[in-house]
Amino acid sequence: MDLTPRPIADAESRAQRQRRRWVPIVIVALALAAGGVVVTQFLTSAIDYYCNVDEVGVRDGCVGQRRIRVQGIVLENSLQQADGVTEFMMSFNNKTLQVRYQGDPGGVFQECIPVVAHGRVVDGIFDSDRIEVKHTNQYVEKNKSRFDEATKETAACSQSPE
Amino acid sequence: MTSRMQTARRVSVAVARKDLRIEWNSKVLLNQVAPFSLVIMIMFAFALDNEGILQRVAPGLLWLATLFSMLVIVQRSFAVETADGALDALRVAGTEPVGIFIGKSLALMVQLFALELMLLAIALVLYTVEPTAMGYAETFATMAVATIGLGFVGTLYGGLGAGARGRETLLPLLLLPAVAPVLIGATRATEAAFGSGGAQSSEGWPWIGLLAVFAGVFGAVGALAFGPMIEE
Amino acid sequence: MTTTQTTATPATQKLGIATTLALIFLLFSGLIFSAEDVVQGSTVRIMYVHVPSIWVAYLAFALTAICSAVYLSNRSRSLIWDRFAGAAAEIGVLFVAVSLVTGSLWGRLTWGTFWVWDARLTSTAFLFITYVGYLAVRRLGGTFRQRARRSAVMALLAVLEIPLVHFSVNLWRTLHQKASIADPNAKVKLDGFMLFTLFWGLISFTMLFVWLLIHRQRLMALEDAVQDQGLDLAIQQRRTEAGR
Amino acid sequence: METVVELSGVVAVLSSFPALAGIDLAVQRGEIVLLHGPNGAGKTSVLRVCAGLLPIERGEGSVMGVNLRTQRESVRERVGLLGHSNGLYLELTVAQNVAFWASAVGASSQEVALAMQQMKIDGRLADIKASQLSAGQRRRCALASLMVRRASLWLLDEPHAGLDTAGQDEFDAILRTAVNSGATVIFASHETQRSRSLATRVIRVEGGLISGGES
Repeated sequence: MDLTPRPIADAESRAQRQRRRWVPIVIVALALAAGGVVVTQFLTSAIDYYCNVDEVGVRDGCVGQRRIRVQGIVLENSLQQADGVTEFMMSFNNKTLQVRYQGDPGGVFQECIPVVAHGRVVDGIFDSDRIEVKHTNQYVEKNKSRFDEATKETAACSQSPE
Repeated sequence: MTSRMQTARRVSVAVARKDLRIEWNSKVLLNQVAPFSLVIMIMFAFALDNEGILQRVAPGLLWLATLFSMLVIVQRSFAVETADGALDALRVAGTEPVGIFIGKSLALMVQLFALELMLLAIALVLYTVEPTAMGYAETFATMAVATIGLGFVGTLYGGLGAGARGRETLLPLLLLPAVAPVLIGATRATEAAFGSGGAQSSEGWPWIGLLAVFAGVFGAVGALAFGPMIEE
Repeated sequence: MTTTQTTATPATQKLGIATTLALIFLLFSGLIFSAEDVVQGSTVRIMYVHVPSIWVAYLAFALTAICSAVYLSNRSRSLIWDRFAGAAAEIGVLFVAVSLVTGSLWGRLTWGTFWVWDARLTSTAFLFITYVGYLAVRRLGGTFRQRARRSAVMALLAVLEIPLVHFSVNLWRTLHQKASIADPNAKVKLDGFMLFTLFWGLISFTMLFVWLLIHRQRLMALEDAVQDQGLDLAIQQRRTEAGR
Repeated sequence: METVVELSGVVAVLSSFPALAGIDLAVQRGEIVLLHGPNGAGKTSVLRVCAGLLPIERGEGSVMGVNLRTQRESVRERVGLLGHSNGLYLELTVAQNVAFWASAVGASSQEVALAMQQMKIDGRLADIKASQLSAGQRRRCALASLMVRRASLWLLDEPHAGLDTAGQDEFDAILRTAVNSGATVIFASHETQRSRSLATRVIRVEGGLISGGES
């Protein structure tokens, strides 16, 4: 058998080696850019945690009989609690939705605050089994607001939702 | 340049054929991994059998079972390389590491896809899932794209841990965080395909796009990094 | 020699004292001087630990990536970059954990639940497990250079998650609120002394991070040096086997 | 004369143990160099450094003009290494093993047939799984896989281990053919009687250093 050392493929030039290193890096960069587009443009409705009240029955992923999460502000003077059932009106963008919830919502649940309710729309009423309070990114000192307690009562509900 | 690429292609074909031939000769996938994943699927059914929960979470269980089985396949894929010093011999054969990476990835993808088909059949029977024709198309698309990504990641991380002490315990810790995006994306896409929990089939395609991106990123990163990763 | 018994130098001792004082002041400022929030009450005080913690984690992981890139691009492949990368990642994982724990306590009190799977919390959990995996890669064994090369590649990939985590609240609707001060086109949404306390927290936690980082890096350098000194000794011993 | 291997002051470390403690070695083209010495002397590490597998911690080294410090990966396509382990896939048959290593290095099927014939693993043995072979048969299979590489530098660790006398004779003849065709051989061995007659130079390795040589 012929055992002459097998000739070696020509060594690459430096430029070729450099170029070969760049190809995968460019692919990674392109793929990441594509990923950014997919995630921000096409997946928003899938990744969004909730539908707003005005989108129920309208937006993709907020329609039908399926379980959804709805965000809105608890309307002033709409809160009624009796026999472990909490009922209130939730509003967003001039649309309102009636919510019925079994049990006592936790956290800092109160009127004039944005909340996220989990559940289904049954006969026009949102039947919820879980409520989370959505805190805004506003922080207001209590001591300071004590001076204008009167204005707070009326102003709090008008605080701009996100 | 072309000769390098030809070498890489030749090596990748040789390695992929070799790995599949080893599987064909030893039937580990058929005799050990497939029964293992079948048992996982049945155990899920035992644990979650009430009021349609199983139907709703079927896509997630399908992909969890795939990932667990994949750990076994990857482990095995590199155990045959290190058992008799073959990985050293491969490195010293001057074979382009890219070729080894692609070859082993391809073999892993073929095995994974076969396994996923079996798991899908089990899910249809045990979890009473009934996709539409469109749903089937979406399911197969999800499987194809997710499998490519899993093949690349599995090979990259399998190679990383190939020589290490205690790799049996380390591999899950390395690999599972890395494949978390596949679990999320593939599960969502399959939910859309199965219509689980009222999901619409149109909601699945963006997730398949995300899976494709994942496959692209790890294919390129693996091509770049696999060589240095298996070096001493 | 005293220098071999401690990783401190006069400079880091001063930094350590300054950090301690800053943290003590943060304690008073956060727990006593600052006011309660109208809605949250005292719960708001968790913010003074929660936000600085995740800030330190971002900083640490960014530093890990930068050091890894320098390590890979530098021809000399100096291991000091690898040690800084590793030290920063360890501290970063610790502070993500602090941020997750404080965050879920706050969530329980404010939202009414410890955890939800919205985009911010999911991506943060993902960030956490990725860097736990990074630390696992560093413990794979092998030579220093192997460790450095493997972990550097991973660090460069993992750092891409940080913008995803940070901007998740702007990209998607999340239960988690948006940034109150780091939002460029919005006015600051914190009342005066709260804002001051938060800033103070950011500063003192950053000092803590730098102090920890320097010490951890020096400790790692000492460990490596022990091994290196051992190598010289071992080579001598090895040569005596040959009768020289 | 063309220098194929040149090591000067090379230190190589196996997880903090200095297997090579500053070794100097120069091998010319056409030589058959025997490395011998006690167990754990560093013979295997010399071979692995020359193959570009083990990185150099200190010192300088080159193989066929390729710097082992900066581009040890490019050395590999010119060398053939036969280690302690055979590098076989135990679930593949003999023929499949040799064919795989041949296709990995781009050898023809004709070469595969010739190599298997020369190592006497054709015929009945060809379709047996490697896991069912005896130690000597596995060695033959590994040697056949090595032959199809047609390397410039052959690095062999105990090549005769497990082979019967006939097999050892056959292999020695193959090595001589390779050297006559322009290859160079470095091999480590304990079986000094046979090895000395094969080698053109004998080097003693001890404590990670060259401790004596004769030509």
